[in-house]
Amino acid sequence: MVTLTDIERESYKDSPVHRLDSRIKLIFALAIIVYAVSLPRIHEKNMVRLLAIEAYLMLLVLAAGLDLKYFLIRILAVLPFGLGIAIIQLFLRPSFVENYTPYPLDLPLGLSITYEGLAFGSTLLAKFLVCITAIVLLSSTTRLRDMVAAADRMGIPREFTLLLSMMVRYLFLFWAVLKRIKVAQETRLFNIWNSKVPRKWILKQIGHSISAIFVRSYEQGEKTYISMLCRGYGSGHEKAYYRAKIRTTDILFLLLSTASIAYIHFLV
Amino acid sequence: MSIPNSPHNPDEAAIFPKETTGRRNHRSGSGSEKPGNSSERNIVPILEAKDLCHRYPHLESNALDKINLKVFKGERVAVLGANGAGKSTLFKHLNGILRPLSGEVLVKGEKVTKKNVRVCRETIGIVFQDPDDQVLAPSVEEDIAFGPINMGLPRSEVEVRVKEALEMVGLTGFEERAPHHLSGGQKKLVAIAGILAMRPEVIVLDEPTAGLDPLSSARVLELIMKMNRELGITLLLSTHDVDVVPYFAERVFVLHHGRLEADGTPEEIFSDPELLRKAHLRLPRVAEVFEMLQQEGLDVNIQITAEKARDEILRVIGPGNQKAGMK
Amino acid sequence: MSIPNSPHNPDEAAIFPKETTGRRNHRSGSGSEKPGNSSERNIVPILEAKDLCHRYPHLESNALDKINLKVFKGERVAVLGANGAGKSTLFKHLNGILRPLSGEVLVKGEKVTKKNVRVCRETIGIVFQDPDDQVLAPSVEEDIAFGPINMGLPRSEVEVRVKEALEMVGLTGFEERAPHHLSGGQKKLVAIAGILAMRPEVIVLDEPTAGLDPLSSARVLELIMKMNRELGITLLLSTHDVDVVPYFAERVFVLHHGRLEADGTPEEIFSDPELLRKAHLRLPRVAEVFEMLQQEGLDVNIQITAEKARDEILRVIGPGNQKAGMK
Amino acid sequence: MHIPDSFIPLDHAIIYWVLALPFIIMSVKWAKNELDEMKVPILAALAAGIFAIQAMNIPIGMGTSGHMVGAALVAIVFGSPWAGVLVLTLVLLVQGFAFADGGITTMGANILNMGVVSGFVGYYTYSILRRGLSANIAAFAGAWLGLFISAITCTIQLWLAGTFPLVSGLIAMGTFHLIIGFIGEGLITSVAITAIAKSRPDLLEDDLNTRTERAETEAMA
Repeated sequence: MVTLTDIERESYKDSPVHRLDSRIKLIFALAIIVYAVSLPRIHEKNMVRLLAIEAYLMLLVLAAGLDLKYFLIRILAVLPFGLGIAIIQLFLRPSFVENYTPYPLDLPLGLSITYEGLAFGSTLLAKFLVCITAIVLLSSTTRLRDMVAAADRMGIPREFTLLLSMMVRYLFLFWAVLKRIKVAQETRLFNIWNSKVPRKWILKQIGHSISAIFVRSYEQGEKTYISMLCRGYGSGHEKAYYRAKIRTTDILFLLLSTASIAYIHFLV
Repeated sequence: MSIPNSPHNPDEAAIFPKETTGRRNHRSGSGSEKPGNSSERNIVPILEAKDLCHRYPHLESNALDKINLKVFKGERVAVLGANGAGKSTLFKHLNGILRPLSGEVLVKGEKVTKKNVRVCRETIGIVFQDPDDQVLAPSVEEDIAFGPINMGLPRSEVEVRVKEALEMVGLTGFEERAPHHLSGGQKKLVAIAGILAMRPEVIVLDEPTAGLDPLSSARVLELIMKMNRELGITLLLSTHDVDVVPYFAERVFVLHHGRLEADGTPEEIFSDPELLRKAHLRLPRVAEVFEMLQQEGLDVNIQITAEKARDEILRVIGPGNQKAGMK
Repeated sequence: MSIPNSPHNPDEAAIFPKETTGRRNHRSGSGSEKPGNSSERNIVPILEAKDLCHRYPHLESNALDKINLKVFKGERVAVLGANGAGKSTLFKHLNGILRPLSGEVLVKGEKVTKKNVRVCRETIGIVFQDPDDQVLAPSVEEDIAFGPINMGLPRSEVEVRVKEALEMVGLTGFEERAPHHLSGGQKKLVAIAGILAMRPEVIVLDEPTAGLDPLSSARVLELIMKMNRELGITLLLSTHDVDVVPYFAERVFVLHHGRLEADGTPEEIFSDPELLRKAHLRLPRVAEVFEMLQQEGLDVNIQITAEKARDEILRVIGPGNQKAGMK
Repeated sequence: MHIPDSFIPLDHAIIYWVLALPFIIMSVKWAKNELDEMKVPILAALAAGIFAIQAMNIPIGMGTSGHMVGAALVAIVFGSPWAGVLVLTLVLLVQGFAFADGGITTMGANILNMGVVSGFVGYYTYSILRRGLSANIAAFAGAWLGLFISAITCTIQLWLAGTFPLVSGLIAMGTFHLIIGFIGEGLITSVAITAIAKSRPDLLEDDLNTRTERAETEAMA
């Protein structure tokens, strides 16, 4: 299980990748994802290109000094759903292809595999892998609040980034609350799979804890609002506060990455 | 083993001498006519409540009932009261967060209205009990900058203020930290820094030492004293920790069930155990010993700080007897 | 005005006599060989930790470092320590919520394992610091029934237990009330009732008086004493409020940076101001006066409760001099 | 139901973003202007709370557990589907960028499904049924239907993308969310609404204006 705490721990490490400006990292991750998604659904060069990009990302993972076991767990945590959907493609006939070439293989239940399905399924999986790697790399090397600051500096209105920044602040608070609630429930022998008590009762208790967190977060907002008023909130001067500046290394990284993607796309 | 020092049943002490309260209330209400210790500093109180009443919509009785009080520039005042006595409600009136049912609040002699409420909030900063209610940004520096930015200050000025406030509370180097990585005491200091950066003239602190261990609690109190001493900030602090009051306050308001039951120096307040018990409070631990000694028939005055207690005991023993007690 | 009684800078006190700590630690570790006050009651401790270590994945150092302690049936033990000393972490090991990095926890002589963890949790109940983390149901009775229902008890038995627990904490008549609208002190009582209804043999309370005003705090402490007296429940209570300890505990553990620094009676612990300061704690207010008197060269013993303080002062004054001091 | 990146081709993904954006902008406007600015911090804190709520396992049966989405719950409590849109947008942003749960290019589609569809369907089903039924039954039906319809929308998007066959996809996703939605969304929302009605009845007052008036008399903002 990957928790908020694990993600945070990695993002607090120090490395050349961690030190890159958060805007640069955000743009980089978005560029990689858009590039991967924009590749044609079936193309003979897809695999090579995607695997080359993946290799480039893995190099950055190593440069960032991330815990590889953690990294693998994070990929595996989201992979199954994608893997499942990718595998069923083998047996489907993608609607966007007109002619199918069946794969010479006899399967029970009247199932058959097509070359097109195989190509689409594998591309889907490779694209999926590249996208997750890009995101995990981003979130493991960039603190959440730096991402919010980056969004703000890239022109997202302050009305929205203030919401995001407060959410990030209270995310950790309610994550801790959730953990404490779970511990207190365990102490009183609560277990969602306990067969000695009616399921309906268990569901009711979950509903109670959910409403308790709901009311608590609502009231946290009310109290925070009062304290914000005391600090002049609503004056119309809302701006975000940050100090980081883009340095030459950031520019170099962006140029190098653009060059790498271009090289992979046109020359591989 | 029984727990001594538990406040009496409130019902028992219900027949509280009304006159005493009346007189005490007036000391603050008529501060300008009768020049007291505090009014000498300045004729216009920096903060004043006149017949202030408040009622929450879902409750039957008034949460605040005809509160009259005056706070003068540079004072350190403690508002003592049990949970639910109305301390937090009172504080929310002082900078116009709540609107009075009747009566009024004056800041530097001017009534708080919808028009001047923003200025009032720059004059009077409130530090809330739970720093989680106040520290709303995901990093320390962003949080401290929140107030100054809302005041419309230029960027360079905001940076200066953030730096100064962090220095004042002794958290330089914590700029980048996330609030959830701070201890309770440190979070409290960040909350105070966030208010300090707005450079208010008065800082109101709601239970500043609640939940803190002795070390953090001492640090927060030291900071509060320093703000008063070095920056001349007027301080109003609520607490139910009676032991802390003698070390901090020059003047004490006792609040109970929304009424201001007393207003006086710590010595005056703590020489009246009945008053405190009625307000669901207790004597400071040190004073309790002296109350017991009085009950034994000993001619001692109730002392509230450790130093004064030592001196009083030495006095009672007398210079002659002191030798006898020596090692 | 400076704040006295602030704990020393930890660095200053770092050269703490190691021998003393070692000896103290052993007292608990070797309780069975050396029959002390507590081990006479029962040979097998109801709760024991052997070389217990804990480490949080994101931290460098151990949160608990070779903790050895024994608690015997019927005892009232206070775990004293500053915030972050490891009190809550220790408690989470006592009923198998956390798993030790090394060492073990024994409940009634049996090691806590995955197999017997449910039984352990029925034997050892924990009341957490913030009742809002524990009291989640929309009515008081539903919340108190939570534990007993999870234990798989029949409906009628659950009802009996809810009724009993409410009576014990003095909240009969509150069955239908929404915990959300109760005061902090009342919520705390509901949290305790929720544990009581499971009829544990040991109740562990994390900072039971934190954030409560004097009256609520006294009520909670009275209830804790009553549970010990009337139901024979063994009690383990964490706190950083040193003033409360003498009125409650028979034995005190001092925890600092995850180590058990001392284990002794309140009198023993509080006669060592250096130990407390090293652990970022302080002397009880009353004891502080006596420490000052000692520094004046007076031959007094440090007292920690108001009653004993009175007696000690009367003793020093002497029966002859007492008359001189009379009114 | 979180559609990951690459499951929808880029051109489709952009269309869903274009469709979702006005809803996001409207929801921020709603929070800031429609009633009062008090909504801004409350929605931010609530988004954090919903994030924690979504991490609570709900036993569905046969060893599987699900979790709640919560858009309908938020919309019902605030008396406006915009609240559901805004809170879910915030939650999905964090899930997408921090956990790689749901994609970046597909986030527009996810916001449409989980925020807009389940918020609007949930809220309006609730408010129509509320006229004749008790709050907890209306909430149950609203939350259930909201989730079900959003699963259907999701299936259609995947079908349009060519990643899913329509009929068997509808059958699979439909039945799955019919069951999960019954317990995980419907029942839990209904219990939560009943519990909230007991601890904070004022949050569920039908007339939003009385709530605003009260807030105004209390604060001199």
